[in-house]
Amino acid sequence: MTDGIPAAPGTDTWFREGPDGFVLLAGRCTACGALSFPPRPIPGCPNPDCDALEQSVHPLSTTGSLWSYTDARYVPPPPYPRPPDTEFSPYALAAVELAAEQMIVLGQVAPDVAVSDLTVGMPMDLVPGVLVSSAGVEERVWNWRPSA
Amino acid sequence: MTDGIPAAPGTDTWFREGPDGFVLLAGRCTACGALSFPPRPIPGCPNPDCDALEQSVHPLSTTGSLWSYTDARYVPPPPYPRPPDTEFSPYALAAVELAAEQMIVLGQVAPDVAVSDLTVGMPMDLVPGVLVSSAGVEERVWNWRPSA
Amino acid sequence: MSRPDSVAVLGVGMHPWGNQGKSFVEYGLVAARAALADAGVTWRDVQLVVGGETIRNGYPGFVAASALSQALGWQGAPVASCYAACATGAQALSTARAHILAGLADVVLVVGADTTPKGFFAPVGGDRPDDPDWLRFRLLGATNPAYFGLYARRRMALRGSTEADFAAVKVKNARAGSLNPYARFRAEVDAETVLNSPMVSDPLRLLQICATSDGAAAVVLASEEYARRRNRDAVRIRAVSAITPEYPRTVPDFPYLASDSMAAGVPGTRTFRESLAWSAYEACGLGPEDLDLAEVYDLTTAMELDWYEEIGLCEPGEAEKLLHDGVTALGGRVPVNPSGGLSSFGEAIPAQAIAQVCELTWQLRGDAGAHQVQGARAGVAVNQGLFGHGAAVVVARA
Amino acid sequence: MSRPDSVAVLGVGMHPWGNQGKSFVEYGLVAARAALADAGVTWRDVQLVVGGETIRNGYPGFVAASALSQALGWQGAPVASCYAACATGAQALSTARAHILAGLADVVLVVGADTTPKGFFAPVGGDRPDDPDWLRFRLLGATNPAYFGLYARRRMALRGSTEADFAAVKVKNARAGSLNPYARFRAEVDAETVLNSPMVSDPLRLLQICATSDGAAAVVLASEEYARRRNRDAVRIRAVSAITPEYPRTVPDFPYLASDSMAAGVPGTRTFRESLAWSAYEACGLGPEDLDLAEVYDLTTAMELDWYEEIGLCEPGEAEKLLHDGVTALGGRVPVNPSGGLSSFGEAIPAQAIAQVCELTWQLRGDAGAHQVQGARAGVAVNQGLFGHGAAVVVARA
Ligand SMILES: [Zn+2]
Ligand SMILES: [Zn+2]
Repeated sequence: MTDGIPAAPGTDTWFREGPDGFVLLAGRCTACGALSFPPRPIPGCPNPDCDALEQSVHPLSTTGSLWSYTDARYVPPPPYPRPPDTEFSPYALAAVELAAEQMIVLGQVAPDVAVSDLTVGMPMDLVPGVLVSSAGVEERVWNWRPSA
Repeated sequence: MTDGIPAAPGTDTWFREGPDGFVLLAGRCTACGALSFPPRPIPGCPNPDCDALEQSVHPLSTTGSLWSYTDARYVPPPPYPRPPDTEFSPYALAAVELAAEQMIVLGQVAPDVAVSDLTVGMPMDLVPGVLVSSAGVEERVWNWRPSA
Repeated sequence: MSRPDSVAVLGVGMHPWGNQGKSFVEYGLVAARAALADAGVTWRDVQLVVGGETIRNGYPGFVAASALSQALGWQGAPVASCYAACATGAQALSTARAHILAGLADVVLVVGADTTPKGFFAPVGGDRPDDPDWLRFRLLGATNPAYFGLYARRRMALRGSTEADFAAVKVKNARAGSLNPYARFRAEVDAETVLNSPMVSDPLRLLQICATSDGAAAVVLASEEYARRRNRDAVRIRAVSAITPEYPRTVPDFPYLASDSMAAGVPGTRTFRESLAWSAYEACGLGPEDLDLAEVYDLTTAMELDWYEEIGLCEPGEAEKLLHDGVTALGGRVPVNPSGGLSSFGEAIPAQAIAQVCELTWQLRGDAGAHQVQGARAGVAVNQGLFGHGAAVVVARA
Repeated sequence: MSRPDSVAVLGVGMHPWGNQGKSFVEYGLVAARAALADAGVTWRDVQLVVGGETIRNGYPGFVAASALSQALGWQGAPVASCYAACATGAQALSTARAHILAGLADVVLVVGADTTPKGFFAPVGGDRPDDPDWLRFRLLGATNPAYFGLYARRRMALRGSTEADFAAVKVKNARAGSLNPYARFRAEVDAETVLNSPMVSDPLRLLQICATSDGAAAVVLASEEYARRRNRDAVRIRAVSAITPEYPRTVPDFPYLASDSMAAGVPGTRTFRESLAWSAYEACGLGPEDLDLAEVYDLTTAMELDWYEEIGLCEPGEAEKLLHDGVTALGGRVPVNPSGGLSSFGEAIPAQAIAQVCELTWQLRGDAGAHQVQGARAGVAVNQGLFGHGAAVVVARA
């Protein structure tokens, strides 16, 4: 990551931040084009009619429309990180439908956006987000945010 | 326990130390007499032909013959207790056949007895034993020891 | 009415739901003994024990069928322990049915029992970045209610449902549950109480979401011939469908973080949950118009409304009307969750789908007491769990 | 030779054993794809997926059949995940067979895959004083090798066996394993090396005890009719016995702390492990005299000798003679563990019993390469696990 925040555990291959901005990376079957997000950690294709084992990296659309949303009013159980010396603040979760990929991707909503700011169907943008681990260390994740 | 060592976790109903010495306590079905060691924590009988739910406390024979034995040369994994600041010492395990009950009961062998002191068929006595928890606290268990 | 793919429900039994501080084995034994007594058979008559596993009760939970068999007294019968998330109980019934239809066993005991800690379900311990169930908690804090909130909000946007509609489901199910001695929550609840309960995952409040619970249920299944000989062939399992989704999945099912892309594949005409019930209907030649009642997994009140449409009780978008017209209440044309549902029981994972079949059996025999559906002759039970599990079971009078 | 209770082995496949740092799903996929290719069917042809569970790999391990189905691409086929300790793979085969015999599926994929930490197996986390598996570790530190040590020492006392006898089993199995490309340990071992390896649980040294391992195996089973149509009906599963013990158990099986008392009940004439093989023989009308080879769970070298007697290859007390006469070695009259056995593979719990059937299938088809048993027509695979599990599978040419 350009700002030096390491990817959250398990997400090393899930996104990149480059000259063209922050993008989620799907796996794409080199034979049939089927997409996987998160990218498959094992060889193969999610399409049951495809025997291919190879995948290439496929950046996903960074905008979509809000398929649905909810929030977390109570602190989720571990392994959700509980940073030291902080109060839990409710946060929203979004399921965003990417038009080109015809695919719905979940993510936390940027922390300054409340659930009351959201409406199904509204345009949403992908933005980098930060999670703070239980050890107090910042970790890079992806967030959704209503388009400006 | 008369010497104040509390029973090891889970063994509260497994033995007693009284005027007649230290004994293991089986559960005994009040209808068919079937024995269970450890005593069943739930109502019922181990005999598939018996519907009874009640059990009484049945002291087991405190002597038997050595059905087989082995030892532990490497430290067992948790939850076996690992007392602080102590080296692991190998210890023997015995399977002792109780004549009256026609039943084989496992237990650690008293710590001063080595595996080389044991022979299948030899008479064995039940004696109180001590386990030291990972927190360094003594816990009462049962041991087997070759009869004097 | 004997059919080559039917098996008879010889007996059923339950332990009342709710945390009573016992082990899952003890809950299961009570249910098993009740089912054996109800079936009029002894433990020695059982030729196979199928146990729904519980994953939060140590090794005995992984080998539930063995733990129960030992507790009842080893008698040599084969055991089969199985797990399928919230569909575990239906999976157990499916395995039992297969053995009977194969002629490998005439009498099978099926048991599911669980103890459940309070609060959100959490993943098993350890760092598991290749486990979707770990990732959803670690990265998103996406609990089960969060996924349910997404589905509920989606329904509101698509169908115009309101919080009050959802609350009316709770009111209905609490009323039914108040009449069921096996239910954990037996107090009636009014809509205001539901709408004033704390918000958990918008738009779902505490009383719109099913609790977790201890509980146990057992069923004795038998071959048609054995049941006829014993004069216990009144109620039959006519179909069990425990299929998986078809690629591409169009909805982000839990615990996954995305749906499948439809760019490279055309989804089927039915959603996964629709296909559960419809494949069962097709297998037995019955349809939603033949149903007198249904037990559906109301993990939330909103989800109960989804099921009305998915199992074919009404067209998409008409669930709220069906509810408000009283069609799905006790006394209505096709009561849904006359047991009180998960809403009144809380969820005891491996037991719940078996409990649904217990309820259908009591109803079809006319033994449901205060919550009896008059003259019921056929019903369906449906459930869905994480990792692509789900099932439908059609139960009917002979 | 078609029989009403036979199913055909359409194809088999394995992933080589040994820790290669992959997930259990990846190991399982490799085995599954190999078995499908060997069977000449596609993933879409599969009508049921049975997965042996692994309890040390998070939620995907509990729903192994689902995890594998998703990885191969959801295609709608029902899944069944099952667990039976060391007998898990045989349980999975048994469930698959029941569905085929019931007419519920023509083609079933059975997969077992595992990753295993080094060292002793340990119980799952938490304080669990009602879990016998927790108690045996907490109170006695009684690991699996400790129980095996008890059984080995008992055999020495009863039969006069020596450490050198046990070592000869290891020498034999290492020789066979050295010829098997799927085995983890492929070096020959001499008796001196075995007898100089570190003592773990007297009288068992490190090289007398099977290691734990990563591994995967898969089998495609099919109905007789389907297999005949495809010309793939050469090898049949003739019987699967997965019974439980009969009360009273006369031996302190692990993980229990005592045997049952015989004061209130008369034990059967056969021990539990004897009854596993003999009930399978009786079901299919074959006997030990019909066997050309056997795969037995050699959790220890001493236990392999026990099995010789228990599956009827010789009278009680004659196992050592059978061994030293070369009868059970490659080239002998009835080779035991021609695959190399657990001794050469290490144990990958849900995979191992399936791997035994892969080996039998290759042998019966004449495809076993350097470790081929010439002209083999029938074999048995046996296993035993904790909590009263165990199984025998009889495989034969048509
Ligand atoms: Zn592809
Ligand atoms: Zn009794």
